[in-house]
Amino acid sequence: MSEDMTLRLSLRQTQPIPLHADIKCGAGELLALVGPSGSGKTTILRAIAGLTRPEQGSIVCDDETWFDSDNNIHMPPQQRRIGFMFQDYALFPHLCALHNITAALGHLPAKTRTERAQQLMQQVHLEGLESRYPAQLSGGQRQRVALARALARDPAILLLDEPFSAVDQVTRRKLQQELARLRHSIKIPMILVTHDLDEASALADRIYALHRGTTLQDGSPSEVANRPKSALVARLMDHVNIFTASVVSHAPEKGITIINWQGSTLEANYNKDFAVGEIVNWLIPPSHIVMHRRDRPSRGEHENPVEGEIREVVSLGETTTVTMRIRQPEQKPGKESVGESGEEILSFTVSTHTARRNKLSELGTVTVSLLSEGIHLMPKIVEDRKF
Amino acid sequence: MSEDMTLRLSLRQTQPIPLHADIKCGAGELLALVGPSGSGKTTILRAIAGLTRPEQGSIVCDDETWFDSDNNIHMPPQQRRIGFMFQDYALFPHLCALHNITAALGHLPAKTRTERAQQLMQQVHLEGLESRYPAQLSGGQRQRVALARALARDPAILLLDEPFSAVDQVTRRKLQQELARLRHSIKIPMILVTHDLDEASALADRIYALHRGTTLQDGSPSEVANRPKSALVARLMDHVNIFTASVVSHAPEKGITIINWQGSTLEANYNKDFAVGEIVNWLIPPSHIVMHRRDRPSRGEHENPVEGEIREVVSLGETTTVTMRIRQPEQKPGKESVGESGEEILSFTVSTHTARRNKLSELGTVTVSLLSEGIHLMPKIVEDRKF
Amino acid sequence: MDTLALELSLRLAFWTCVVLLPVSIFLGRLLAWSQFTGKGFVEAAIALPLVLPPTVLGYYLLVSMGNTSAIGQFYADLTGRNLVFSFDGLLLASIIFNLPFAVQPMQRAFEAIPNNVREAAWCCGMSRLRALWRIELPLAWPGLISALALTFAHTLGEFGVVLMVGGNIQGETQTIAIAIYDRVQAFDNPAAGTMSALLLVFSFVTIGSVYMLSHRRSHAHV
Amino acid sequence: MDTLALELSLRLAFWTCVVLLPVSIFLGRLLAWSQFTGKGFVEAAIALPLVLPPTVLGYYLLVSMGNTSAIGQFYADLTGRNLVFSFDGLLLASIIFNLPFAVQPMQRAFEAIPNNVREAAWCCGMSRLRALWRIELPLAWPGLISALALTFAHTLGEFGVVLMVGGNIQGETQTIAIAIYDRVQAFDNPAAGTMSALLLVFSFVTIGSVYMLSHRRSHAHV
Amino acid sequence: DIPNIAAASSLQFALKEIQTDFTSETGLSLRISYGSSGNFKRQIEQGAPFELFLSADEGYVAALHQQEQTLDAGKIYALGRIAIFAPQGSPLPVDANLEGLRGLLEQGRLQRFAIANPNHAPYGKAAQQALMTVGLWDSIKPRLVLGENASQAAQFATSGSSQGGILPYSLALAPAISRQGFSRPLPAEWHQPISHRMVLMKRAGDTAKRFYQYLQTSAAQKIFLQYGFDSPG
Ligand SMILES: Nc1ncnc2c1ncn2[C@@H]1O[C@H](COP(=O)(O)OP(=O)(O)OP(=O)(O)O)[C@@H](O)[C@H]1O
Ligand SMILES: Nc1ncnc2c1ncn2[C@@H]1O[C@H](COP(=O)(O)OP(=O)(O)OP(=O)(O)O)[C@@H](O)[C@H]1O
Ligand SMILES: [Mg+2]
Ligand SMILES: [Mg+2]
Repeated sequence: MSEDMTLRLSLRQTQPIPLHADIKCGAGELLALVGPSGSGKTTILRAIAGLTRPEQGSIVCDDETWFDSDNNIHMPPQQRRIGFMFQDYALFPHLCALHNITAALGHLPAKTRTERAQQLMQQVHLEGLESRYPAQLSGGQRQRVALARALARDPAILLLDEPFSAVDQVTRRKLQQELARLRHSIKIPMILVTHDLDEASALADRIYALHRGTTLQDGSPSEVANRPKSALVARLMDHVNIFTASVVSHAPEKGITIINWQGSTLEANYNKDFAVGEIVNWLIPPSHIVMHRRDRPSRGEHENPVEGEIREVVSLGETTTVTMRIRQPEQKPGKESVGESGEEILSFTVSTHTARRNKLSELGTVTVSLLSEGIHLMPKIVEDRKF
Repeated sequence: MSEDMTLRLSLRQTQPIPLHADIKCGAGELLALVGPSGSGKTTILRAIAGLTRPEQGSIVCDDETWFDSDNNIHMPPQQRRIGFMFQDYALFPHLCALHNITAALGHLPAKTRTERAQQLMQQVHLEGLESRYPAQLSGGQRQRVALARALARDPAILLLDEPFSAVDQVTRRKLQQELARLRHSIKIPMILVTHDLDEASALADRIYALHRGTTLQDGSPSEVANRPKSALVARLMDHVNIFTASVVSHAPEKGITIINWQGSTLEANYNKDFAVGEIVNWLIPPSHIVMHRRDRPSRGEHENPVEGEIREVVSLGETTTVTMRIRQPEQKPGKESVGESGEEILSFTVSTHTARRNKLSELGTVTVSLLSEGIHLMPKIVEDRKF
Repeated sequence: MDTLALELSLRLAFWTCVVLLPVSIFLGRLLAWSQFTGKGFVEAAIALPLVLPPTVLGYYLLVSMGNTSAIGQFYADLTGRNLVFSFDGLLLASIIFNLPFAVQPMQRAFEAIPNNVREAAWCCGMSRLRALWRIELPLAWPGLISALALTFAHTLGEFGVVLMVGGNIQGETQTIAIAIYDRVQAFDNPAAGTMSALLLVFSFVTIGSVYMLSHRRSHAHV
Repeated sequence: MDTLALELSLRLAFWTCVVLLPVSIFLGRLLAWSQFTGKGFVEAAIALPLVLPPTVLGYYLLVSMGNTSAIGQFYADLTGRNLVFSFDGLLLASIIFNLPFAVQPMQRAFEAIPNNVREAAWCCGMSRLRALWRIELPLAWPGLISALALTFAHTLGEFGVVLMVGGNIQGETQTIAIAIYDRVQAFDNPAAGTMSALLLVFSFVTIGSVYMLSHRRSHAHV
Repeated sequence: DIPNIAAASSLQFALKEIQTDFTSETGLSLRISYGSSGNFKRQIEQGAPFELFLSADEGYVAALHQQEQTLDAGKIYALGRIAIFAPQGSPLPVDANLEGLRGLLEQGRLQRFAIANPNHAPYGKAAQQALMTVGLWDSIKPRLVLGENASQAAQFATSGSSQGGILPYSLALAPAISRQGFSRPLPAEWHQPISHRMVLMKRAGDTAKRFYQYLQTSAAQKIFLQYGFDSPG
């Protein structure tokens, strides 16, 4: 966040697509833009590339002003030295795969272009398909040509709009590794749009959470994932265990804040931002829920034990997701019910073999500990229906 | 696999795209086609839809012959009553979202079309965008219009080519639930192409693994995932722990086959298909690798203990992937090295909090048990470089 | 202004467009989407009416449509009327020499429709006719407008063929182009100038309005 | 066969195409990609040369390009030659009346290029000129071929304007169309027939070959 | 130098022969463009490079003379005649009194009859005057097809789609047309004389002037006569 900052963007727009985005991306930094479908990720990349002209704001790259509405600067895309991979590929239909790539190699001497393009084809694992036209390629193959073309230009900034969405997991992993390697070899800002949160976490230094054109939060993947600023971000980050509670007391010396959730008292991560008595949202990632084994005691059982009935056990490969309904200690009739449905559902995962050995598939009761270091408090928001 | 079978397909082709596919899909069955990018998934769907005419074979749906090369039958797509969602959406650019959907509602009386289309828009969570043209929608929104359009036709068979690849995880989960619900309400064969193996496992009754146009294996998701017929399928199913060993002996009474791997003797799942002395491939899913805890003994330690050095610990959200290099008991110089690189790498996952509590981030040694019920033997194949 | 001649010209242009529309849609689609050897020569053949001087083309049409010709006889047997020196003959000639202007833009327009959009139409269960009507034609719209505008303008202005086949009969085959030509030949410059100016203004407004409307229509989805 | 006249026609057609190519690319792109009020009327204006009978258009061109006119004077001052009754004058006239045939197909062809493909070209760092040359023109290829074929054919066949502006001077302004017309007027039917047939065959082969080559070129990526 | 000469298209058959004779006699070449006299007048006004103008209508020459484009007022070199023509197989009897035409008209069997456009073509004007003289103009008017010029009228007449027409006698005599039907010249008194006047332009060179003289020789006049023109005065 200082001198070596290479891309600095601030956009405001109301029409046709609302934007309220502030983004910084340093050289060698890989930033992931995540947000629901239609939240403006592509629009932001297009603004950086110079393909749309936002109403207001500025885009500065490497001390060069690309866009500045106040001074009426709008550099055309040709001069911006961007490598842009389009979400819908936008390959040149009349050029074969190889020439689609050489088309972006204008900065190299003509002789070396073919060689470099071939090298890029290899990098995206498309050797042998050099002379195919886009219409003769499969979806994933086209996507990789588009990726190679974006990398080709020797860009000052790399913009990738869902670069791996159409390839199989094996290829995807290889391409992600290529990208990770690239990051260390060329020190430019990289912005990646992705719907795959694991991918974002694995690849990105920083995540920007976007909603309706507004950058809600940015930070390291684990920060955004585990300490979202609001339930909205939490939802974006795929959190399922989001609840409402009231603050009971703070115990800064122990690093905890006590909250009351449906009559149970829970120890949460200390957070002084919320006053005693305030209604807050809180979340717990499934990774911070420890199941009590039935056969023997387990560590951490003293932390926030919660009992409930198993509702569903779903095994997906190596992990098993368990959904439980919380048994509430007592239902005080006079007290306002803070839960939405009055019935709180908690989800957590265990490894499939643990599930198997604990015979979790049988319905029944289960006790879990909610590790207090995973309980994160957020301001209570009004439910946003249009998600 | 009997009378109620609704789609039955057998295709052979050499040019331009090789095909050697046999697929059956019953009414109400949801089948997932998985395979690497460029393996012919789209081509097979196009053949079913009647958009390409394969060299040889037949496609029979509901006792109606759609294609039969021997009898020169090739029903045009209009008559096939398919709901086809194109991988690249293929929306009608001159029609708004709503009319894109009503375009496929020709079978309904004109009056009810708008209502039904609106209902479908809601089903794919696009309320409010009815009057937008495709060019005014984001990538994921377009994809959902395409999905709604495919569902609109009241089809006899549903063909979905990567229907959720461009939407965020939250929306994707909702759409997957819609699809699962649909499956129970309309009893037609459904074929889903997906790169997301979790999605395939979660949604599909059966998985067809495809490679270079050839259906390599089909079966229930767990069967294909855990008992692949070959290393090729194993690789497709994202297995990383694939090794080579020789069969030492069979012990049918104990349900095990003993194999020799790099000098270690391992107990594997019993498999009489391989003769003693035969060189085989074997795999173990990360879920069947149990890490020995450092602080106290753990169950299953007697099973195939293997020691190694930790190479890498990568935390991705709730799960942490550990890569270890196997310490080989002795390197016999005269003996042919069956491993590719001479160095065997084993990957397994633990929950992130386990990793944290075991301080796995420090490099060092670790001992794991390879649960014998997870060790699956397959015929040895010659390495296929072009993956 | 010779309103009789103008009316005739408009009638001719209108019917030429009406007849050429389906013909050029049919031929344009065929040429756009089927591949056969020698296709280029079929396209060239359609352009050939342009190559001959209009009067010469008209002369050959006159001879081949004349009362003694097979076509002329056939027509006379069918309708009891003569083909040459009649509106019907004019129309036939007009259709022939406007063919290239109608077919070429249509063909290009159909070629520009992405394959997968057509396929999607079939997969939506649309019959070929419905797909044509709801998908292909709206997408080929700009080409269709081009075809009609060129045909319309060219029919108004053409006089070589029309004079030859029609014989310049007032009220029957004297189009506005012939009328203006006559005025010019008779050194009646004021009349010629007025008629030309009016024709130009009229065409400008008509064609311009058609283009404007068609833009409005296609704007939405660009 | 009047080789002198044929050669002249070919020269005229060639140069018309050469001059109209950049003009129609420029105008076609402009009209395809810029939106301004009244655009439809600009398009209509381009079609106007078609509306007037060629001889009348020729007459007005003759007057406005004649030696006493501003244009004629300017040209004479510049080159010391007359514009009318010269090849240069023919060429200018030919360019004007072929404008609609060249611009319309080009405009449609440019309109058919997907927006994101053009954007991708810019994002590949191509200058506008390079994008035009490597991306836009190859994609607009069918329209370009249509434009050239129509212009070529129409120049060969047009004689009204050419006769008026050129004056039918053998070896200088007598094109093949005028020569055939002369033969027909002189009732020299055998000569007219031979010349027409040869011209048709020649055009058929030329235009057909151009189409065939252009198909081969665009086949690959369809 | 080879002079450019503009000549009315109705002259082309006669002039070809005269040109051949002239060239063989003098060894001088000419370049003759045939076309409509009116167009030539217009083009000359705009500076067309013609040195000699052989018009079928003396009015154009007079106009050019007034504009001082010409050397002098020019000379009448021939008088045009018109003829009735009927193609083979036509029910129209050909006679110099136009009785056959009248009969056919009265029987209502005349469908189409071709003349050149009387509004601007000199032979068309003459045909109109002739038809008026015999009182057929009003009744034949709805049956007329009008050629842009005399040649086109002849094309209509020979195409078989019209039953006949009134053509320049010079055309009717031309082998290509006479072969296809029958013709008879109409009395010259039925119409005003079709005076063909020629004139030298100011830029005229020696060859043009010699040809101008040559056209007035008896040898040339004889050829005009053969081709159906009358000699001036
Ligand atoms: N031309 C337009 N007019 C009006 N709204 C538009 C237009 N283009 C896009 N939008 C809207 O703007 C919003 C942002 O679109 P954008 O393409 O940036 O979304 P995105 O975040 O990339 O979504 P996805 O993940 O689905 O690709 C969407 O809601 C879309 O419907
Ligand atoms: N017209 C063609 N000519 C030759 N080969 C083609 C043609 N079209 C596709 N192919 C090839 O056929 C193979 C199968 O293509 P297909 O689109 O069916 O793959 P896919 O399994 O759908 O891949 P993806 O997951 O990337 O969409 C690909 O390797 C592709 O390159
Ligand atoms: Mg997007
Ligand atoms: Mg595919």
